[in-house]
Amino acid sequence: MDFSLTDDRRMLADTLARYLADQYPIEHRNTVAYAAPFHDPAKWAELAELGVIGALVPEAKGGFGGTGFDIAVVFEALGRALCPEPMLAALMGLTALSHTDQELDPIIAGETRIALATGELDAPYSSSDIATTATGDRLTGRKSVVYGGGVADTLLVTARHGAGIGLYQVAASDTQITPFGMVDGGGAAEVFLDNTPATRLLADAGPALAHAETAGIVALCAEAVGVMEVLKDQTLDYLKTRKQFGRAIGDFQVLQHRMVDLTIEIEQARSITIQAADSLGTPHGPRHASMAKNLIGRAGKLVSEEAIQLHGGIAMTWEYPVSHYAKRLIMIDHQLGDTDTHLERVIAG
Amino acid sequence: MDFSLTDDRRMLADTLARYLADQYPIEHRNTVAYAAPFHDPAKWAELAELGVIGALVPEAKGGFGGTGFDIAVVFEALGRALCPEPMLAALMGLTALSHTDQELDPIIAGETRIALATGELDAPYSSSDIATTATGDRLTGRKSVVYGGGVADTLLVTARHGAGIGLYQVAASDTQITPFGMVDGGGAAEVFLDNTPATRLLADAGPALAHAETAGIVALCAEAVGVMEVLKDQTLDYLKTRKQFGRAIGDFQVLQHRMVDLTIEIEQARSITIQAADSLGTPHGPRHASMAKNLIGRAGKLVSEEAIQLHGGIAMTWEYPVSHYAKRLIMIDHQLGDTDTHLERVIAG
Amino acid sequence: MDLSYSADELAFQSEVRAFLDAELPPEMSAKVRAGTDLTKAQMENWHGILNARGWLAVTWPTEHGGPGWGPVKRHIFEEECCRAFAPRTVPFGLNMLGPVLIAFGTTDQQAEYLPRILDGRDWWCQGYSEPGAGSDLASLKTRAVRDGDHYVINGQKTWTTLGQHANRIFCLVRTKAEGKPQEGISFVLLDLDTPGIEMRPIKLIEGGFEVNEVFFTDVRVPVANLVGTENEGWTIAKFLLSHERTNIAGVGFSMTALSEVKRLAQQVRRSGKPLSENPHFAARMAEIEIDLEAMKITNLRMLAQAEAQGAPGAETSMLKIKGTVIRQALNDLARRALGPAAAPLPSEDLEGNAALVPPDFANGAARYFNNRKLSIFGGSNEIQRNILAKHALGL
Amino acid sequence: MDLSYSADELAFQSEVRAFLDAELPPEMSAKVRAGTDLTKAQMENWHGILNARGWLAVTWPTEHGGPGWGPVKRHIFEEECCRAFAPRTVPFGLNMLGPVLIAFGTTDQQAEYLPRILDGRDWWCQGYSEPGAGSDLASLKTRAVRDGDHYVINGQKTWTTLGQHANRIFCLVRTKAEGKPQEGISFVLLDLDTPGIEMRPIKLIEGGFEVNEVFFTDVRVPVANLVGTENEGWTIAKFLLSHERTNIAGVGFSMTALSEVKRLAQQVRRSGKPLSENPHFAARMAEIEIDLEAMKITNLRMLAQAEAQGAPGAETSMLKIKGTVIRQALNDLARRALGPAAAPLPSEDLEGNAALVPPDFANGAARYFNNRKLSIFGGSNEIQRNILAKHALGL
Repeated sequence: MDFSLTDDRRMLADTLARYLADQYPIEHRNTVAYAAPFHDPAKWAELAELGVIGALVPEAKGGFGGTGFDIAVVFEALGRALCPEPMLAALMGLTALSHTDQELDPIIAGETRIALATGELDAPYSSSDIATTATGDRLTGRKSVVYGGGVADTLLVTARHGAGIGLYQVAASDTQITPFGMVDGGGAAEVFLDNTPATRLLADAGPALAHAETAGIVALCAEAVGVMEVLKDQTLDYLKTRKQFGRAIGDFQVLQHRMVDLTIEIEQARSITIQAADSLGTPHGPRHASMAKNLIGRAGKLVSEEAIQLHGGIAMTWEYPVSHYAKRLIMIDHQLGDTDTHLERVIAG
Repeated sequence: MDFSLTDDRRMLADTLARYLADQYPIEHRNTVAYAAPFHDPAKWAELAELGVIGALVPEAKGGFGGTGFDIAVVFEALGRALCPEPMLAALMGLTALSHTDQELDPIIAGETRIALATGELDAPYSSSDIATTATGDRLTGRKSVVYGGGVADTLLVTARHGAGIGLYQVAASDTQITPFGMVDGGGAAEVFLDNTPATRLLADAGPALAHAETAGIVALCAEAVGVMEVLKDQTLDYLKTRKQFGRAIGDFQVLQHRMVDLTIEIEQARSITIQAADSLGTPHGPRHASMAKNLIGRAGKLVSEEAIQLHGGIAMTWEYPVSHYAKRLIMIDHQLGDTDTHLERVIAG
Repeated sequence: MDLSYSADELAFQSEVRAFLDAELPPEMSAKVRAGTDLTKAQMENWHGILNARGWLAVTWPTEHGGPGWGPVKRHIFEEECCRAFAPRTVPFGLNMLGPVLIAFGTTDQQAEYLPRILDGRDWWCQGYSEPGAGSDLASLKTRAVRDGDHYVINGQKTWTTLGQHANRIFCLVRTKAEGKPQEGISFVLLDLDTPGIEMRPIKLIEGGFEVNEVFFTDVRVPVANLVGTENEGWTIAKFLLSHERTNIAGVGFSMTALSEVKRLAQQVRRSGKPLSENPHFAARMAEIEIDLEAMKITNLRMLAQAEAQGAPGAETSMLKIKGTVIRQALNDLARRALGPAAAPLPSEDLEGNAALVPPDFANGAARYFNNRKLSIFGGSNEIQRNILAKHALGL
Repeated sequence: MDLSYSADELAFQSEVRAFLDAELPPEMSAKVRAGTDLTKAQMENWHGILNARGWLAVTWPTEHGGPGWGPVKRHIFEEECCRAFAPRTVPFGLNMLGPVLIAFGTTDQQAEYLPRILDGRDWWCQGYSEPGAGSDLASLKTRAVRDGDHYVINGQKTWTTLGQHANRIFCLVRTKAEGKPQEGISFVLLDLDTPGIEMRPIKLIEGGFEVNEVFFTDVRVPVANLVGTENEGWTIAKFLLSHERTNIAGVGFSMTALSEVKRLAQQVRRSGKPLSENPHFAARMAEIEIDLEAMKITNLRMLAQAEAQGAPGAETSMLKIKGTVIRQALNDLARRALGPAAAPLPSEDLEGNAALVPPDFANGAARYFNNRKLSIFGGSNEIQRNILAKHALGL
């Protein structure tokens, strides 16, 4: 048993954290996260240059990482900085594409951007329950809340064909895309397919999608842990400095105990994320990912709501960073399956 | 809207409370509640004399009460005294019998005792899911955890016949009964029917059983409210008198807030019990009873566990009354449908 | 014990329903239902409609233009307004300053200000909290120094709700620095046009604007604008905080929020079935429904007590705590039900065929985040627990 | 990062399993599984079996007869013992007094007492808590007054677990009345046969007997029985409390409790289906399973940290809190699963064909009630939160 990071990963984590602290302070983040294109294209290129995208891809596919712990290290750092760049779209797209013989280098280099379009209005969390259909090389249907879909060059789309569900590649320029910003910052899009030309990459999208989804869940959980650590630090700092009734509010035992309970849940969240990262790519991967996403959903709600409540009114303001961290933490539960969805998967075994 | 008790009910409540305080102190209660016959037959006769059983029966059937509020008043007082007498068996038996033309006076007078035997090992909370069968006037099957079954003269038994589920009367002397005490005091029994002679009272037991069950739930909820009030008072008193670290432990803000949360849930429990009592006998009766039993289950667990925790070790001892109140409150969730059972009924509408 | 409304109360309920059917503009109720902000003109319009009927200042005695209702009728009125998705009335003049002037104001002050609240000439806002004095209101620092027949005010207020629409503000200010923090506070009325007052909007977590900061720099206000006695404003502050507690349980809001979330859960589909049939979602919803059902009775019990005994006691803190817990839980449920469709910021691009959810529910996430305020403002739930521990439990 | 056990650790795990397969008497594991009390002879027998293998005093260094394991091996051993339903060893000599004597005792004391703990000649019990000094241990009142080469002890101890089986007791006593409460406490060893000691059993909530009160009336104990320095017993008390924290998370207990509750839920039938298929019950069970899964990793992380840094820190309080919450939740789940069948007191009349549940589960309610102690003893969860707030969060 060894719970320390390898030197390579430690270096990646430090480099990324320094870069984000310097180049992506919260004021800049809030400027780009809530206005089209809902991220900063220049920063995206720099992140690629730093090797952040490559860290998500195994060596055999042109990257230099790709394990669960590589993904976790990157996304925890992104979470700490509340970075709205479409890295989840890149991770999931690259992971799905790694099951094909497509060239990944331009994506790793930040030159082209992809997004994985699987969810639909009535099937947001299920990849098998979709209505989009393929007729030959043409797709018709609607993909909903496609993360990073507003800025992608290429969309990876799931659609039903005669024998099952396939994975298709669609040029963004060939389809109707309605991009939008999200309440917690960053962008997504509605994708309307109407007899849209497409290239089939995989006849059976199942294994590629399952892999991409599991990797995505590990990423979101690690991001959530990063967000929670910041919320904890900020709240703790506030408890120590804010005075009411003549003393620091952190002197009040009720707030102390609630802060302790929140801290314990963050440790639990980190633990279950470590386990999910460890088993990515093994048969336990999906089950451990579902366990993690469920616990993160519960812990995230607790930490977000308590961080606001322990701060009081100040955390309700746009100007105070806690509000944005709290929003992001809650909205992670709306991505790739919520608390209940994953509880059901754990129950199902 | 009027939330005060009628004079008659106030008088009944006061009389009963005084009687129990004088004649059923906790030491006596603990002596009789945990040793066969798991109640005090002499006190049973006195309660009947006081009119307590009659208060559970409408005038038309020979009593002088029988509304939801009559039942609630009696059982809240029984709960406050932690009285182990088989009053629930009497209430449910009388309510079921009120759907027949059987004579109720001997039961009201305390001369004969009845118990309603519906639950089975694999169907403890469902009256329709039973396996006991009637062949002509003979019953075969097993009825499990029959409250008051160890001291009843007559058992009211549900059993399947050709066309449905009927209600049968069985003499205790004709059947094999294994009485036992319960962890929270009071007695119940396993009833083994093996071609046992019986008299059919109702071909369709449904309405009588539903009525008896709803009345029983109102009674248990009111009993739980009584138990909770005592736990609250005892805990509050302990917080004010017990000293640790040089001050009353009630000075600690954490314990104050937890005591407040517990108090709020007790008020909610009282409110939902009032509603269930109010709608007993109306079409809303069963739904409101299920709402009440669910909330009582949740509040009861909170109050029981917090009462113990706020006391610390002393509440873990047999000698200190809180332990017995805490046990009773938890075990109420094991009678007539638990928290989840009733949640499902509320969901089903 | 009788839980039903009396014949008189039922008749009143019908009267309120008929009034709302006839008078509530549908475009307003649609906005309320969707959780979007009404314009200032719409709010003024609704006040005008209520005032025409004599139902605007529900807490005022009849001699000042109130309807003369007791707690139960007020409760029925609020319940029906919620059910019909009527806008909330703006409370600062009606439920806060009005009762203060009636209790503490001079006859002149009453004659000058009360009619202007009713007919909408004045829109009041509240200058209570300060950046350093939130829950600990008594530590406020905004100073008013006597200069002839004026006070000169310097300082800052915050969380001033709808101040952007107001023309007047009532403030707690410090008129004496010595003694206990509660001593030396006074209650004054200001015209927002007075030189030296600056109002700055505060953008909230979800991006909306409903509260403001107010800065006072050498603001001169006539001593005649003092309400009550100098240095004894704390009495008024406490009076006002207890009056703020009308409808503190928010049962009506929760009832409509519950029926809305049920409607949403029937429309949202997961795995080919309505979300309402998912046992886990259904369990969450049913538990809240049960808690709310109990809360309705708890609220009625305390109303009956208030009707019998007059002023509400510390027990109303229970209504605040449990009431906000329930409302927030319902907002949480609606947010969850939306799934990824909760994510978009409101945008015209996502209307019509491009909409992800019916327009009534498009603000689900924003409403959830905005309503985190419920357990913070008006005395945080922690403060309420302190109050209950001390005054109801004797701890 | 590597979460798996090393080859060495895996080999050790196999060794432990083989040992338990061969040596653990089935009648003992059946009793542990059912939650019924072992006899004194059975507990002594199990100690003997472990001692023969050199695996009894797992926390002691090899020179005193310990196996020389680090935290990870100890964890593996505990996990396997729980999985096999092995009895817990009696901790008072092994995990409490032993480490104290090794750290603070004289060579003579070590030579006299340690072997007697190993070979079972001594059964120690603990004299720490007093009726007025539970969580606030430093306020203890039992007095020891020097009289020549003896102390004379008067006072009362309580919560003395398994004192009914013990022949010796270690006590914290007050040897100086002045100064801070923590000063003037001493740690002494007593033979329970000494005149003036009376042990009275305390009946617990569920009806069982495992703790006792101990009364001391003019009890004379030689000064040679003092451990460490007079008036500096608080140092030993703190040392002991931190040593008590071995396996504080109780992960092994929770894992077997979870597998047992799963087994129960498959056997219990409701509406014609196993309870395990009820979505609400399944949801409760799955949430706890997930929390436990995370706890396993949290525990391993802290073990790894302890292995690297030596002494465990305040963070172990997290393991106590969350570990007991999980264990109690599992007991709660088992109790719920039993339904009305949880009601009977254990009775011979209800065995065999008359049994309501398989014998392994007959103590479901009793175990739930008894284990409410988990969040109270060994420093209540409230005390643990105080410790964490101060030492881990700096509040």
